[in-house]
Amino acid sequence: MITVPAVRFGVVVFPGSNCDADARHALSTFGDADVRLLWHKDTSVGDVQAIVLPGGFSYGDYLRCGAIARFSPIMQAVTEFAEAGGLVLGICNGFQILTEAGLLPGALLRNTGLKFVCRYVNLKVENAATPFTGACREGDLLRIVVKHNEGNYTVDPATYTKMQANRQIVLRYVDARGERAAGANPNGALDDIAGVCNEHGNVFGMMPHPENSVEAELAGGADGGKIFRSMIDALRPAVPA
Amino acid sequence: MSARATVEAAVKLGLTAEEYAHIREIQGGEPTYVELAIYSLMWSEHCSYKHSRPILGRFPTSGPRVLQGPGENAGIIDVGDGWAVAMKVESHNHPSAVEPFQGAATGVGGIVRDIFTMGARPIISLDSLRFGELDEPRQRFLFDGVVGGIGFYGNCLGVPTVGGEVYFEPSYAGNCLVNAMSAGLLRADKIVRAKAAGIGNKVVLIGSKTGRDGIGGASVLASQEFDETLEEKRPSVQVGDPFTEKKLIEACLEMLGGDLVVSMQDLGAAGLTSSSSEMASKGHVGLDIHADRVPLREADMEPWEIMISESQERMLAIVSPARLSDVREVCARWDLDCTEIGEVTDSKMLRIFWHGERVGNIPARRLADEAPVIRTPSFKPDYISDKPVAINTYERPDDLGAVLVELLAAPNIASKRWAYEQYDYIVQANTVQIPGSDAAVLRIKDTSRGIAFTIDCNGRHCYLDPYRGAKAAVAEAARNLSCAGALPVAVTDCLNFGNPEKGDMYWTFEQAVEGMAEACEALDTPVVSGNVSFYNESFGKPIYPTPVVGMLGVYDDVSIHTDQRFKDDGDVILLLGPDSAALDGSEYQKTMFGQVEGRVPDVDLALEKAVQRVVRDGIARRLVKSAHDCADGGLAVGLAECCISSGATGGAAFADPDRVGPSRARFRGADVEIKTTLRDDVALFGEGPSRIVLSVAPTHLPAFRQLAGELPLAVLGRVTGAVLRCTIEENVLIDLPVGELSEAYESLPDRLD
Amino acid sequence: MSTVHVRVYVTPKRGILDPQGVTIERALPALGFDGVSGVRVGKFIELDVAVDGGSPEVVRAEVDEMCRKLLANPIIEDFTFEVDA
Amino acid sequence: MSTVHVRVYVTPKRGILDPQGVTIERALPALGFDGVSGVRVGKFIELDVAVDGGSPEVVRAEVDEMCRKLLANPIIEDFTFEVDA
Ligand SMILES: Nc1ncnc2c1ncn2[C@@H]1O[C@H](COP(=O)(O)OP(=O)(O)O)[C@@H](O)[C@H]1O
Ligand SMILES: [Mg+2]
Repeated sequence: MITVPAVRFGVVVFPGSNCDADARHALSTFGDADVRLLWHKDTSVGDVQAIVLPGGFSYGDYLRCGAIARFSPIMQAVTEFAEAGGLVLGICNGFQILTEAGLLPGALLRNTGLKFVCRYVNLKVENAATPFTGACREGDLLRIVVKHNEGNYTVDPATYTKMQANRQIVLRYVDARGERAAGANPNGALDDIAGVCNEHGNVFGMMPHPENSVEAELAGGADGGKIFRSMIDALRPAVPA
Repeated sequence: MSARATVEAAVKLGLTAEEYAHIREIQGGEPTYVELAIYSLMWSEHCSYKHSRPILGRFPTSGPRVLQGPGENAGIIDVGDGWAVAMKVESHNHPSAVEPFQGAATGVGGIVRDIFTMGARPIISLDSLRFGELDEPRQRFLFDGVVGGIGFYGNCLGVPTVGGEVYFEPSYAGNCLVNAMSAGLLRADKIVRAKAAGIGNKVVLIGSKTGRDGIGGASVLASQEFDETLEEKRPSVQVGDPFTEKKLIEACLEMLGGDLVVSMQDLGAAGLTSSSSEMASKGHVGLDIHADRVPLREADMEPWEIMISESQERMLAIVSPARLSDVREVCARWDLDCTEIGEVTDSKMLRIFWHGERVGNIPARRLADEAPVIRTPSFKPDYISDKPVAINTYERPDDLGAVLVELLAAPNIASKRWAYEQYDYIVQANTVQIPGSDAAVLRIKDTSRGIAFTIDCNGRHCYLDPYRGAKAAVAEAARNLSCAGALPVAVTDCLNFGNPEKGDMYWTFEQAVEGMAEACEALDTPVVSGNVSFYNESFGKPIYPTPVVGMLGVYDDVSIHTDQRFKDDGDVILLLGPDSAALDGSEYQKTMFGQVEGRVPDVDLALEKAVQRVVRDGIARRLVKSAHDCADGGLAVGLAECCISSGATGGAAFADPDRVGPSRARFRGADVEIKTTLRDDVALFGEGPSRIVLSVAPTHLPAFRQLAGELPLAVLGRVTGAVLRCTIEENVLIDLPVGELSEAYESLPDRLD
Repeated sequence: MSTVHVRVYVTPKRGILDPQGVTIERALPALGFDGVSGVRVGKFIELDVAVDGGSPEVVRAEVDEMCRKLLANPIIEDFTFEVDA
Repeated sequence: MSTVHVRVYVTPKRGILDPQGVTIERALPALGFDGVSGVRVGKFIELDVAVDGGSPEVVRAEVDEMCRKLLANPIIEDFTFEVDA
């Protein structure tokens, strides 16, 4: 029997992260993933194969979400890891940190409703050819919870044009039929954008929380598991037939 | 320290002349000002429970699962497999009335500290809120601010807020109620108690710097004419810093888990004073506190201010000298201030020092545990009636369908989605049942077990009859848990009342405690923690007596739970419980007739217990597919809620009506026929205890009937279509699409713009 | 109809905890900025008010009321404002 | 060691949606304030910087860098600042 080694994930813990344990727990439900926590004061990411920047309120979201966290020592290492092609997933606050750090284009503004919003959204997979969505088909719907105050994605028009051409819009908020619709977008994000990747496709940020959506018996359902499945599959050496 | 601690000064601090004499006697002469300030806080109603202590003794507080009853920061219940749950509810009414956002936020912060102080990781919060009517802009402002503050704090902490309740009644207009409940999970053999021990051990203050926040929040220091700098010394509103609290949770649990500290206590009301004197008193030791070592936010603070400041996000730890450097290391890692401010002594005295000079010296036990007790002579208020209102006093409305729509849209019944969608109810990956059903359900990771929570009180019923109303609150809380399939096991309570110095008010308090105590005894749910909030009055008018009941339920196997949603066409709808419902005290009486009067029904505790057992057994044997407590709005509203919440997509996991897309088509309707001896409108909208609407697959009906035995059980009809139709004696009284009902039920936001 | 430009400065009241300020100040040295103290974070609000022939005093009074009622929370915040000439 | 007081004004960039400004502007008429337009909500940050014998230019350069790197996000915000004499 040939055993394929588990994929090594690092989950970064910033002061104020509060979905770090959830991300670790979610990954631990996959038999072929190993997880370790990376401390924000660390200067190296070690030998991990993928990094998750978790949700939460790093530094209380004070000043701007992600603004202080992005200066953490670990972020220098994460940047180098990303530039070398490593997979980096930013969830919610992690997404905000990635935009603040310049690893993803755009920025996340206050929700148009000016309120924190926790609810289920339907997400359409717009691009299934990324390492984060490979386990999905294009047009698939994922039902996952969002919970944030600042998820209103914005980017300048010139960059947006390039992003579209480059298929960097990976997830959009849609209705239960998979259609773009008023009311489907919980935060006012530009063109219903819920998740984007960088030009090379190895850095991905999304506002909804896949780590709260890996176990069917819980309220969060299991649709989010596809994001982690995709990452694991992308990193596992092909199993010999 | 210019001021003298005279009897005049004492009275200004809220003490009575007798109390002052008592203090002189304990101190052997005139106290110092620091001592007087400390006594005034510790002997305030809020800290000493002087009006409530003798009455609270009535509660049952022990049982096979109780690991810690009242008297610590939180009560603790054994939930199996070596796991335990710490739980507590607390009021933050007055701060929220002043500044709703920060008041509510710091209320959450305080209750969460009570939980992790015990060594438990906070895993859930619930909120019980009461305001005046929403047509007043001030009440909308309060509601908006309070919900925003609860979300702001809890969301940042990463503690899910998974349940609560909100009521709007004129009696709360001048005095809103904001009760925050929290619970945490810990190993049963790792309970930490707030007891100082080990002569020579160090007293360490961890967390935020100390400012003038809420000085005298628990007494009347604010109105003290101290000197000409009064303006600058005015107490500040407490501002919450959830980021610091999140770091405190992690650092404290790390220190407690690693046995780095001997014990721990949070700084709540009366700040350093109460935490240090309680720790000393519990441990039968003394504490020396060097007030000048406390890190300050404002440099010019005086020792008495430092001792009673209520600055948030601070913890006091007792640490052995050998562990001090480890404790410092953990705090440094979490960027938290950590300051050694004193030491444990064998003197049994709380001694306060200021740059080496002793400025206070008080016997800890007498200060913390021997505050005077007051029992107000009580009498029954005139308004209480022992006769139900004659039914023909109220004319039956013609269109009962329209009544149902109006009741569903009434703020007390309408969906509170607007509020709970501002709360992260899913963080920590334990949430099995989100808000919107009878109880919040969580799993316990790495076990098959689960726990359920609810928080309940019908203040209107308690107003009409505090004994019956309080009893009903316990029964309803237990019923909510049973409807979710959980076994109710323990209570935490928050008793919100008016001025206890008034005899009629005191009577309502005594009655409520008696009612709660009887129900808790009968239902085997001991009271393990709680809080009393008196003086909830404005312009001499008290709130409704509001004894809020927070309850914990347990599952051996959490996969055996259910919710209120009708699931499948053809399922049989049943009403378990008596055909008795009252108009008095109902939402129907208030909304349609503008009255709150009469006599509310009494709970038959034996029947209640039996009904709940049958529902739980039915769920455990997988006979019951949905169960819902018939409470506010009566049977018709209960049925409508089962239909409305069926509009979910996906499996049980998604108990969340999708407001986008075509999923409304999936609403389940119901066709029911009610056999009753009551007038038809009362049968539909009257309220009474011990009644549960449930659904079973037709093939399971005989088995369920057998389970119910002699208990009243009525077959009402079937789950079918997308319309709710209710018939009584061949008159179709309600015949409305569930979509329309849902619209009314979801209309709360329309009232908030 | 002509308008005047107004700048409103909202600051945390003296003595009131400013968690944002405290957190930023704590973080700055690690980001390479030393010697910074007394950080306080408030709001800066700009708006245009129609004058409609009203005197400057009228506009100032209106802005003052607006600050009290909506733009600042007088329980925990102070404010000042400037009205362009 | 002496310090200088610095006031930083961070404003939403032109063309960037300012949900808070929009909401305030919409709320004003209901409160009886008409004729208010162009509401933009930004931040007002005050701090003290140690001068350490550095020239005013040095301090200005340092504050400028702090704003660029941390206090404002250039994608969505502009900033200006004043250094007390
Ligand atoms: N303030 C609140 N916070 C969170 N959840 C709430 C709040 N108010 C109501 N809910 C949720 O809405 C649902 C219905 O509330 P309620 O009608 O009071 O329930 P019940 O009558 O079953 O006690 C419950 O799931 C409850 O937890
Ligand atoms: Mg209710």
